[in-house]
Amino acid sequence: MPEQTIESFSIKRLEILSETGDADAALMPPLSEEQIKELHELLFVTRTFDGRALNLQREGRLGTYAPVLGQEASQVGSAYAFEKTDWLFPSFREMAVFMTIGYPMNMIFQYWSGDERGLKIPDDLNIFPISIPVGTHILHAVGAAMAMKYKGDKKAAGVYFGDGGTSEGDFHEGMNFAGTFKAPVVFICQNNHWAISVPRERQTAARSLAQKAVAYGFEGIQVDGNDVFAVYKATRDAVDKAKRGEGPTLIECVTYRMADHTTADDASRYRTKEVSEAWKPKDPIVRLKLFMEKKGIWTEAYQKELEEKSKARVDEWVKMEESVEKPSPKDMFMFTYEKPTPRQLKEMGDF
Amino acid sequence: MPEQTIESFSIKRLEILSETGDADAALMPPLSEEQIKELHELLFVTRTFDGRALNLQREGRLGTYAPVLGQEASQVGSAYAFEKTDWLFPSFREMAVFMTIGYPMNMIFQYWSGDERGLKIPDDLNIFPISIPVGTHILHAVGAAMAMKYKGDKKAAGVYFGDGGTSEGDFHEGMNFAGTFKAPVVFICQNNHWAISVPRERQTAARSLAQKAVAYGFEGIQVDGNDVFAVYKATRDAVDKAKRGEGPTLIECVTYRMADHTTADDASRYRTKEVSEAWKPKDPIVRLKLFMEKKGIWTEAYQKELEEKSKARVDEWVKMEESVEKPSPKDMFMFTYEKPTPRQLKEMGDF
Amino acid sequence: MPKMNMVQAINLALKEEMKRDNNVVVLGEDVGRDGGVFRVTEGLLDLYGSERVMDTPLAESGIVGTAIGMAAYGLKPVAEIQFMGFIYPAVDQIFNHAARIRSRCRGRYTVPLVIRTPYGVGIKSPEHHSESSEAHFCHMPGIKVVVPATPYTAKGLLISAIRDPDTVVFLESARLYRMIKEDVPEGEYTVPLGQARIVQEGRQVTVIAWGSMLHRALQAVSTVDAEVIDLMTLLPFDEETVYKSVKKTGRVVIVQEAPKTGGFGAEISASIAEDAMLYLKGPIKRVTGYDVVLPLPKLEDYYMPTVNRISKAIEEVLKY
Amino acid sequence: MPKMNMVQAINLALKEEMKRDNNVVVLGEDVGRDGGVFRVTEGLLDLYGSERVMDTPLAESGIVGTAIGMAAYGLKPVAEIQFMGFIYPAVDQIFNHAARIRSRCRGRYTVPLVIRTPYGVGIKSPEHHSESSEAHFCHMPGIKVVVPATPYTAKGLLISAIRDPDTVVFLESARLYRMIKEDVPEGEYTVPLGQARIVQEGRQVTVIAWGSMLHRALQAVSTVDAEVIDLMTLLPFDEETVYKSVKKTGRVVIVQEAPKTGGFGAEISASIAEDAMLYLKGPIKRVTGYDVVLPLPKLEDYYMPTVNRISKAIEEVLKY
Ligand SMILES: Cc1ncc(C[n+]2csc(CCOP(=O)(O)OP(=O)(O)O)c2C)c(N)n1
Ligand SMILES: Cc1ncc(C[n+]2csc(CCOP(=O)(O)OP(=O)(O)O)c2C)c(N)n1
Ligand SMILES: [Mg+2]
Ligand SMILES: [Mg+2]
Repeated sequence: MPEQTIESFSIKRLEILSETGDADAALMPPLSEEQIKELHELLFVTRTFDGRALNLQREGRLGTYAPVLGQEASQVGSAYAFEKTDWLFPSFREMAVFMTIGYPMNMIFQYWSGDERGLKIPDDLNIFPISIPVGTHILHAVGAAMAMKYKGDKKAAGVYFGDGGTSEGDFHEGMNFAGTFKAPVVFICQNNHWAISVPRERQTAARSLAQKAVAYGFEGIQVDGNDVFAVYKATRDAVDKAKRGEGPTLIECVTYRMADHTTADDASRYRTKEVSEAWKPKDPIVRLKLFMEKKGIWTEAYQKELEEKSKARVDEWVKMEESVEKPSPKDMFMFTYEKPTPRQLKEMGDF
Repeated sequence: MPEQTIESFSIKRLEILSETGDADAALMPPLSEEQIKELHELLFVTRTFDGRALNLQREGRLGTYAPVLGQEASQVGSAYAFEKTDWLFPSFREMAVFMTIGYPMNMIFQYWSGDERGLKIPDDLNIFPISIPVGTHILHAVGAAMAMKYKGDKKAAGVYFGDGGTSEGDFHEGMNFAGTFKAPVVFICQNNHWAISVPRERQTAARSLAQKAVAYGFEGIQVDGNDVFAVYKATRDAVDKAKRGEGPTLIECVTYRMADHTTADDASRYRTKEVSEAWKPKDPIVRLKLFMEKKGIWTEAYQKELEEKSKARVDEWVKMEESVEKPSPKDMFMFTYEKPTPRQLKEMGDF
Repeated sequence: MPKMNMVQAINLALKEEMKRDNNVVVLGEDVGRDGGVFRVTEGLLDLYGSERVMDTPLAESGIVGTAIGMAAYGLKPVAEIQFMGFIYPAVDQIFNHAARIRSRCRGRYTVPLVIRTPYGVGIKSPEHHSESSEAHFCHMPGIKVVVPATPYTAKGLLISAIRDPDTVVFLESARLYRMIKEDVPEGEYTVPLGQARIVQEGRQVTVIAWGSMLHRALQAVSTVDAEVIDLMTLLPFDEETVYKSVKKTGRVVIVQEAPKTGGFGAEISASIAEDAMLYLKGPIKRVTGYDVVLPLPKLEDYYMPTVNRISKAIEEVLKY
Repeated sequence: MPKMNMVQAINLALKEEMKRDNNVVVLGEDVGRDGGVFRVTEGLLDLYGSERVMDTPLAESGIVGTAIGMAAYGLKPVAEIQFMGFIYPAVDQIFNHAARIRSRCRGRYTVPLVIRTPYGVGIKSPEHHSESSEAHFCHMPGIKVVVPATPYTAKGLLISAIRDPDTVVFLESARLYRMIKEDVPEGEYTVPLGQARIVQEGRQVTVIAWGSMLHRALQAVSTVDAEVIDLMTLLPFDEETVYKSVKKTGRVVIVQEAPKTGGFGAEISASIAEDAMLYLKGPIKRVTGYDVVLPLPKLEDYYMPTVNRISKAIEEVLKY
C-alpha cells in the first residue's frame, strides 16, 4: 500500500459582472430593478460619506479614520444578503456595512470623532460595535452563531475582516470552532491586498485566502469583491446554507484598498501609484453603472439626482453629529460595570 | 467569466511497512541492517522506559507522567531523520524523541519527579526543554528556523505536537510564519486521536490534519504513524527539502494513544476498551519485528538480549536518578534572571 | 445538611443554576464526558446534554472569545480554563473584549460571563499548573475577580457570579478542592460579590487573605488576638471592611500566594497606606510567594507562604 | 551634540546596535518598508535589508513567539508590538516562555529579547491605542520592564536592554515621542537597567513617576521643594533610591497613568509601607488614571492624571 491520495480539494472563484458591465445570466441572482438601484445607491452614498469623512478629518473635526474607498461592493453586496434578524460583526473599516443595514450614519461620524456614544447601537439593529483588535471579533461571531443554534433561532452571523486578519490566532480558533460546531456563520474576508504596509503576498504563502477553509473542513470560495452581484450571490448562498444547518462558509472578496490605510497612514511610503491605478478600471461603482446603463436604468438625470440626494444625506449626518452635546466626564464611569463600584463613585467626585 | 476553479490540492498518505511486516520496496528508505536494528532497539527501550515510569509513578517516586505507549514509531522514526546539529522542539510526550537523540534518560526521570535540573540540556544536544502549554512551542521552532536561515546555517528545526495542538492559535501563527518566511522547519503532528478526553473528530471538522498545510501554502502529508519506515522517510524528505531552502512541511503521523492521557487521567471515563484494542494489531514494534524476522535479523536470542539490555539501561537510569542530591531551595532564585535581583537576594535570606 | 468539599459545592451550584436557567451553558476543554480534569463539571453532560455542556477544541482564546459572543447574544456561559497557567492566550479576549464591550457600545451589549479556573500551588503538578495570577485580572476595570476559600462560600459566590451582569473571573484553589468539607445547603443561596467576610474577630492585628492562603492564615493566628478577613472578591475589593478592621487593630499582615512584586497584596497595602494610614501602628507586612519562576514540585513547598512565615510576620507587626 | 526627540533617539540606538552586532534583528508589523507607524524603525530596512528587518504577518503571539526562538538560537531580536493594546495576544509567550525558558532548562537556553511597544494616552487615537498596562508585566518574575521618559535615557536604556541577557519589555510613551527634544550623543553609551534617576533633589516630598507622567510631575512640583524620581526600570525597581529619598522627605506621591487599582504604583507604595514606613509622616498618595475602561479621545484628557491633580496630592501630603 504505497503513497495514495486521501483527499482532494478545489477552490472556486465567482465572477458575475464584468468590468464592461455585462452580467453572466446563468449566475445572476434574482434581484429586481429596485434592488439593483438600491445597491447602486448604497455604493454611491457610502463613497460620498467616505470622502466627506476624509475632509472632516483633514479639518480636524474627526480623529483617525479608516476609509473604505474601493471596497464598497464587498461590503454592500454581502451585508445586503443578510436579514435584519441576523447578526453582523464588523471590523473597523465597515462603513458600507453600517450604511447597508440602515445605521444612523451621524453616529458613525460621532464615533470617529472620538465619542463612544456613536456605537450605542439602536435596539432594532443587530450589529456589534466596531472592533479594533484585528481578527479578535471573529470569535464573537462564532459564539453568537453557536448560541443561535442552541436557541433554535433561524439566524446567521456574518463577520468581516481583512487579509491581515487571517494571520491572527483568533481567526484560526474561530474558523475551527465554527467547523467543529457547524455554527451558522459566514466569514467575509475582504482581501484588499494590504495590511497597512504589508502586501498580501507577505501575509501568507497561501495563493488564495479562500483555501484557508480547507484547514477547517468547510467550504471556502473566492469572489470578485468589486462585483456586487457576485458578492451578494456568494453571501446569500452561504447565509441560506448556514440557516439550513449546513455550517459555515469562508468568502474571500478580492478587492483593493484604494486609499491610505487610515488618515494616519501615508501609503506612498510603501506602494507606487501605478499599482493602485491598475485597480481603477475594476471600480465597483463604475461597473454597476455600466450594467445599469445597458439595462436602461441608469441615466444622467438619475445620476444627478443620486448625487444631490447623497450629498444632502451626508450633510444632514454631519449636521446631526455636530449638534450633539459633549460627553460628560462622568460618562467614563457609567459603563465599566453595570453599576459603578464604590471606588469609582469616589473617583467620580473629581467631576 | 463564470465560476472557475482557481486552485486544486490533494493530500497524500504514505505507508511502507504493512501490519504483517512487509515493506514496499519502491518506497523503502535506504536503511542498513544496523540502522534498522537501532530503530527497533530505540522503540523497544522507550517502551521499557515508559512502563517503568508508570510503575515509578504508582509508587509515588515520580509525579504526573505522560506515557508514550503506542506512539513510539512516530517519534523514533522522525527524530532519527534529523542530524545532530538540527534543533528539536518537543512537547511533553516526546520520551522517544529524547531517547533517539541520546538524551541522558535519568534526567528525564528526574524531570518527571519534579526537578527542573532534569531539563538542563547537555551542551552537545540541540533539543529544547519540554514545553507544557499546548502548541505554544511551535513558534519557537519557527523562530529558530528563521534564525538558521538568517545565519546561513544548513540546519533544520523539527517540532512535535498533537492533534489537540493544531487547534491553538500559536499553531496557526507558527505555520503561517513558516510559510511566509520559507523557514527550514518540519512540523510533526502526532495525531494520536485524543486530546485528553476529546476525540480527534471533535477537535476539528477537517478530515485530515495534513490538509491544514493548505492554509499556509506548503505541503502537508499524512503517514502511518505506527510505521517507522514511513515516518522516517517522510521526515527525512522534509528535512532535506528544508535544507535545500524549499521551506516547511507538515507531517501528520496517524497513531494512537494506547494509555491514559497522563497518570492523572482515567481514559475509561470517555472511551471504551474496544476502541483502543482495535489499534493493537497496528503496534509499531510488532510490525517492525515481523519485518526483521522475515529479513532474518530478528531471533529469539536477539530479543532476549534486547530485553535484558533495555531493562539494564532503564535500571541504571533509575539508579542514577535516585542518587541525585535534592535541589536546594536557593535554586529557585538562581535561574529567574541571569543574576538575582536585589529583592531576590533579600528573599533568599529565608533559606 | 450535606457535608461537601469545594468540588462538590461548585458542581452543585452549576447543576442548580443550569436547572433554573436554560441560558446557562458550560464550555471548555474536557468539561463534558470527562467531567473536567478535577471533576467539577461531572454529571452535567448527562443532565443537560452536549448542546449545553460543550467539549471545545483545545484553544483558550477560542473558549473565552466564543463565550463572549454567546453572552452578548443572551446566554450565560460558564467557561472553564483547565489551569490558570493556560489562561494567558485568553487574556486578550478578557481584557480587550469581555471587560470593554459594555463600555464600547454604551450598554447595548453586555458580557455576563463566568470564567472558572483552578489556580495555585499544591497538587504536585507539572509546570504551569500552579499559577496564581489573580493580580493581572485585578488591574482590568470592567471585570470582577472572585476567589472562594470554602465550599459554602464557593457555591454562593458562584451563583452570584453566574447571575452577575458583568464578566467574573472565578478562581478555584486546586489545593482546596478536596481539602475541606463543610455544610453546604442544597438549593438556592447567594454570597454577594464585593463583600469580604470576617472569619474571626480580633483586636491586635488584621490578617487579610483569600483562597488557599486563608487556611494558612487561620493556622498562624491560633495564639493571637487577630482579626482574619477572607477577601472573597478581589475586584472590586471591600475597602470598607478592610479599613474598619485596620482602624481597630492598627496592624496589618496580607497573605498572598502569588509572587510578591505587583501582586494583589500590593493594592490592599497601598490602599491602606493611602486611606487608613493614620490608624497604623507600624509597617504593613506582606507574606507572599517569592519573586521567582514557580518551581516544579520538588521545591514548591518552599515557594509557598508557610504558616511559620505568616506567624513571623504577625510577630513582627505586633512589635509596634 | 545633536538635539533629538525620542523617536530619533530610539532609532539611533537601533541603528548603532545593529551595526555593532549582526545578531541584532528587528521584527514586527510594518517595521520594514513603512519604518513603523511612528517611524521608529525608519531607515533600518535600507541599511540592513529585509532579512534583518522583518515585516511579519499580523500576529502578535507569532512575533514574540518566533522572536523567542530566534533569541534562544543566538540572535538578539528587537520585536515591535504596534500598540500596547495589542500586546495581549503575546502575553502567553511572554509569561509562559520568555520569562521562564532560562529557568526551565537551568540556563542552557536564554531569551535575550527586547519587546518594544508604544503606550499611553495622548495621541487622540481609536480604542486600544492608549493603554498603559505595565503593571501586568511587572508581576512576572523573569522579565524586566523599562519605561524611558526622555530621549537621552531612552537611547541609553534601549542599548542596555538589547545587551541584557534577559527579556526586556520596553515601553515608549507615544505622547512623548515628539514632545521633547534634548541633546543625545551619537555613539555608544548606556543607561543601566534597575537604577532610578533623581531628576530633581528636594527635601519635602518624594514624587515618583515614569514615562509620560514624569513631565507632568515635574510641572506640578515647580513651587515645591520636591525630590522627583524617574523610575526608568520598573521591574526590578530601584528600591534603594526610593527608600533613601523617602527617608529624607517622609512624604510620597506616586504618579501613574494606568488605572489605579492594581497598578504599579501600588507596588511602590506597598514596598514603602513595608520597608520604610517608620520614616513616613503621612499617607502615601497615588495619582493615577481612573478605574474605568479607557475613554475615546473626547474624554481622554479627563482620564489622565493632570498637573492639577498631582499638585493637589502634593499639597495634601504636605499637610502632615
Ligand atoms: C491585534 C492588532 N494588531 C495590530 C493592529 C494595528 N492594525 C490596525 S489595522 C492593521 C492592518 C489590518 O489589515 P487587514 O486585516 O488586511 O485589514 P484592512 O486594514 O486592510 O482593512 C493593523 C496592523 C490592530 N488593530 N490589532
Ligand atoms: C495551552 C494549554 N491548554 C491546556 C492544557 C492542558 N492539556 C495538557 S495536554 C492536553 C491535551 C493535548 O492533546 P494533544 O495536543 O492531542 O496531545 P496528546 O496529549 O494527545 O499528546 C491538554 C488539554 C495545556 N497543557 N496547555
Ligand atoms: Mg487588508
Ligand atoms: Mg492527541
